[in-house]
Amino acid sequence: MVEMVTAYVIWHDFLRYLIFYPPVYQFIIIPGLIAALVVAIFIIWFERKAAARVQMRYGPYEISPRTGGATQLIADLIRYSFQEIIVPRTVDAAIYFAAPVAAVILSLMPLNAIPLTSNPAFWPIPMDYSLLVAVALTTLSPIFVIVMAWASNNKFSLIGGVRESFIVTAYELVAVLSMLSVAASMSTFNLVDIVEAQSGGLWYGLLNPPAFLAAFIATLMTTSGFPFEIPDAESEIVAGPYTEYSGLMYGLDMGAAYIKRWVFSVLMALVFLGGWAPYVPGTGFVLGYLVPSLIVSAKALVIMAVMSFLRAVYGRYRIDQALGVAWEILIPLAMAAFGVGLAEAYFHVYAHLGVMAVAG
Amino acid sequence: MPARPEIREVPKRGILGRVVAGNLEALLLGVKYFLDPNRFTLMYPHEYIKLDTGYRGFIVLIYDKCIGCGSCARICPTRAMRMIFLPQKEGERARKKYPVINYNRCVFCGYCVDICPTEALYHVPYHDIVYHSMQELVLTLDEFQREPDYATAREGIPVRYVFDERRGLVKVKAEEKQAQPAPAQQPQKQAPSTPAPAQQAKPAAAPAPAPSQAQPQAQKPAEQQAPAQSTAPSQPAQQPAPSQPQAQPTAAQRTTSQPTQPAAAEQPAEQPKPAEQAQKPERAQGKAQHTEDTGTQDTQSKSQEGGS
Amino acid sequence: MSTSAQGIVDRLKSALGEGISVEQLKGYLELQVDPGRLVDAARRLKEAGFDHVKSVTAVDYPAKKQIKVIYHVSSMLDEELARYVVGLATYVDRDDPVVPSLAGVWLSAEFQEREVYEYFGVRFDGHPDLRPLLLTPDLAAQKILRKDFKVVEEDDYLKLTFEEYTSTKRWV
Amino acid sequence: MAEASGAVALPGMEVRQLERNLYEVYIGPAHPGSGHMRIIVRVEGDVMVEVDPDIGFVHRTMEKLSEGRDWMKNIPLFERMAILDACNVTLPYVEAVEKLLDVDPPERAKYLRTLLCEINRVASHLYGFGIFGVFLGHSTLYMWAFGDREIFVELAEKLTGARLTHSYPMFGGVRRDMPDDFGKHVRKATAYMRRRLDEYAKIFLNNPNIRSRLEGVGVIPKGRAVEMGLAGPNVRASGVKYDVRLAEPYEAYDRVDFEIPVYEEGDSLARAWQRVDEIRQSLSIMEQAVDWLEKHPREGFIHEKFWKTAPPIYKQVYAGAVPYAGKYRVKMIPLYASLRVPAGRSFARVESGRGEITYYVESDGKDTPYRVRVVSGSFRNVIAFKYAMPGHRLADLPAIYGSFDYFPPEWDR
Repeated sequence: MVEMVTAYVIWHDFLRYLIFYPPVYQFIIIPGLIAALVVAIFIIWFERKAAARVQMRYGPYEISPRTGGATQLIADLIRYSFQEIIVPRTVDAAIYFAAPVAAVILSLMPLNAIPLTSNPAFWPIPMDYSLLVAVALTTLSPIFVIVMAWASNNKFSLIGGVRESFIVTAYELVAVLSMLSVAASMSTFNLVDIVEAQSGGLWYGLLNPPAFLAAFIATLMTTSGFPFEIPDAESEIVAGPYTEYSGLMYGLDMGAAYIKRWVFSVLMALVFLGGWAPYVPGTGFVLGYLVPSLIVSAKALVIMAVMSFLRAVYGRYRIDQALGVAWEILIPLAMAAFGVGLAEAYFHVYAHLGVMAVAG
Repeated sequence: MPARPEIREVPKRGILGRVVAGNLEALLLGVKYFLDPNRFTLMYPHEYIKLDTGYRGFIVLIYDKCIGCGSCARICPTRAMRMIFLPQKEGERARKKYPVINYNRCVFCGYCVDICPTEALYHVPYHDIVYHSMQELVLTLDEFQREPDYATAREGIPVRYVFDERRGLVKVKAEEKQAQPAPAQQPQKQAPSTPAPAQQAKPAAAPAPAPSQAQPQAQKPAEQQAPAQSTAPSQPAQQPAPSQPQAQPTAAQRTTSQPTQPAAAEQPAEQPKPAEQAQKPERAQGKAQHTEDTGTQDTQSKSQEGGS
Repeated sequence: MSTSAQGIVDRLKSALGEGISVEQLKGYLELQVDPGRLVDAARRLKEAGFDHVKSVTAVDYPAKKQIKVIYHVSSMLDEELARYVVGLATYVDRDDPVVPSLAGVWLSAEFQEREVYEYFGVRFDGHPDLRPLLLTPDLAAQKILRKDFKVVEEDDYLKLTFEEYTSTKRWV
Repeated sequence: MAEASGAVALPGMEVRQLERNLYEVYIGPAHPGSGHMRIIVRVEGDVMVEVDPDIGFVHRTMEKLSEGRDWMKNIPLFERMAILDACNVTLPYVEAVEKLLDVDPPERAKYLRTLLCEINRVASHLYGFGIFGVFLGHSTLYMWAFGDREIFVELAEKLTGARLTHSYPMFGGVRRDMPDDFGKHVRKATAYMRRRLDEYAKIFLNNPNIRSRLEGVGVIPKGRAVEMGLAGPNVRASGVKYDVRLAEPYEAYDRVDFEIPVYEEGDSLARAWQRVDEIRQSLSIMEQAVDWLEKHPREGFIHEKFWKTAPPIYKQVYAGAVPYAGKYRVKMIPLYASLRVPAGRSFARVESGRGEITYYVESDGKDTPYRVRVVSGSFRNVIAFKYAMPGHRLADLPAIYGSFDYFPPEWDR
């Protein structure tokens, strides 16, 4: 019997296959663009307020005294979007416009490989090698920051671009090693299994702290968090790769940095803080998908808040010192973390919990 | 007893001590100040610092006491104060000259106030006055005698900073000096010239722009009796009692008794007003107009109407 | 224990050899040397312990058609000499002033000689890179610190009448 | 324009061939990390090969202006060289002229000048720390330093009636006496500041991040420092025991007990620590000066030569009888407006916040000076850019620059 093509059916299919189809939904709504935008706004506001409290001042206040200047960020957003975009004549225009957009898209890519529920209906891609895919995708966006630097044909941005390329060599290995140490201890690349292994209350972050610390510092280095704010150090090289950008383009660049930090935080929340640990996702959209993703987002928000608080405490490293910290301290730390992961696998720490069937 | 050189060296730290202890100390200090912030920011338009009399703010001329010696114009380092000759009147040997000030150039160094042999110039303890154009910063002789209108005092909360061991500076609400002129000693014809509500100590706060030079004269005696006895006089604008006991009443009559033909020699400010009043820029126009028509009535009614 | 000013004068005389007139002024001792023997006197002073230049000054005397260049030197390392400042002065003709540069002897004189060059036009030969330091080249060409570069000063009185001033408020 | 090596010369661009394969970076006047000066840095890779400070963007030719002004009017003029250190900057000028007038200010005026000079020194060091913090990206130190500086600016305002440009010293004395409760304020401020200095050390100097940026960076050995003729903390951090307050004590410095901190490492960290210790010494000098001032009577503190010619109203104003004029204010004698200084040449030097500032004053008996030559502490430190910076990395430039406690208006004059 031919089904009646009614408005309801179209609306239902439209919702199911376009809006709530996991890859699209994850990319656009919950951990994706909209959530990242809301989080970026909250984090910037929190960063300015926290730094203000430490620094004997009030932070954004005058725009809405009762809510402590919260609407300041919306005002900034509007300002960025309506500001005039000045394009210098000596700029290689085509790439100049493409690079920031590419940087934003690529920094969002890893979200496709991140599961937010154990309910298979809501997995964006088959989850067997999701950890590997997520970590691999996080390495793409720095390339476009360097392209931005080259396209804007300005001395300061060239220096900024070169520094970005140095920093990439420093943190890539550390990020990958610390993230993959969990695969060693749980002998699986499936993020869902990793989260379920930790649902017994034994978070991997507590069990393998060196890995958590190495991943945390690596995230700071990727998104030029405060001790490592080297590519766009304003007191040395004005704004680094972003010097020639203005208006919405500059907003896009800043957005790319915050989105990258948000994606890393979500990944770390899943791997180290047990994802949706205490809550067992049910079936259906709200219980099975919305609630666990909010829990993961909350944990990621905590990690980002700690990262942005460091602005009030730290200065800025020199590029060679940052590389020194990465190579001399972080890589051995990450190796140690990997060793701890192997030790856990050897002693069947997680397997002993009877949750995980030993592979092979 | 005098200075002794003292050799010191930078405090050393072991490798582990530096990395772990240093980071921890810095982070803990940051968290400590995050939880208990020590902030003494002045929320400027909502609060303003009520400075005491010694502050070198705007400068005001007391017309009667100025003897036109010109030493203030000669000492002014930035040529912000210069002398201007008043038009020669019959029955006068030499033309009289008085200082006028240009606040575009004034650096508030206070040399003119310090050098004036008859204390004819005094500082008003506020400096944050808003003008609409550079032109208004150049004051005529008439404007120079009036205290600038301190708009911040009308809606801001007066605040004072007090030193403190733990917090450095602490904001304290400056206590409101009730300068209610005691009517008893007040010369009977002079009702309290500033309106009763929100009695601001400074005459400048009188909402209506005080009419010309006579008003500050009349204004001052109102305050002068009340705080005479307090040692640190908080009101900046007072007439020193000893030097001119009888100045106020005669000044007041003079404006009332000769409203039409130019006043006597010592009132030249009165006489040039009709000339200047015509060309004054529009904003001041209303003011001059206002003072002109009320100038003839008794000062008391003038202040009442002025107090609207 | 502190040697008196006279002690310093004797040390100077012994260091600089024959008849150098040492004049005790308010705050510093002045030595007069003609330009030819400037570098030699400077080198001797340096050996005597005066190890840095505090200020290089030039004074223009249009009447005598001369420019006087003074090097105020003193010592940082020697406690005794640190209490006194010695002015090594030399007179140079006003129209084409050339002074041997002491940047070779005291490195600290280099920047200040550039400054004297741009203000007075005194050429220091032997100076590493004699360029104007503070002023733009075209302003430096006018040698502004010489007495013949006049700066117009205002006087105490306004040139307007009372009516003109109160109406136009021009600050002339 | 030579189109050498394929350089594309767009209209308005200047292409010139560099002799060596160096990368020229203009850290120009409008750069967040340069203040009002341009530093032309030739960089090979990340290492600076040549540094040429191009200064003069805030130059006001004060020496020419001073020749057109009366003696008294030059005090507010010279104050504009470093308004955050106003007393230290104008004091040598006043002393040089007093030497020509051969007038010695009374004891109380000397102590008052010492007190204000030390308040200014602490305020100027805190300003230097603030800028140092911004250069290293440490915004907390910037806010803390400028916040705590507010206390000393408030002290100066209570003492002199103006926050920064107090033009307090005058030929023969000072312009105001101390208010009644000033001693209490000073003791509270110094107690607060001592506690804060330890916190500065915790979050900045001992912070491993900052320490690695400063230790061993911009090392100036003792001999090199003296040869370049540097001034102030930059010299004392390289092991040179030189301070004008030690070599030629002026005002009340020979009656006040304090130490001159000297470090020997000569790197940026030693310069920072040297300033912290100098602030501690200044705090103790302030307390000693205030103790002395409170114990001794408020007798006249303008030289008798100027005071005895004063009419009665001057005494009234000083006693506070003129209500609207604030107490203890000293009126100037009209003679000051047309003071004539006897002909002569004099030289005076004072230890300002950034080093030794020297004045050479020459008078030919008229009422305007014939020649005034000023060399400020910062001006003598500029040469260190050219000789101490090459060899470091480009990222070290702000670290060394901040440790010199730069202040362009002071070295441009």
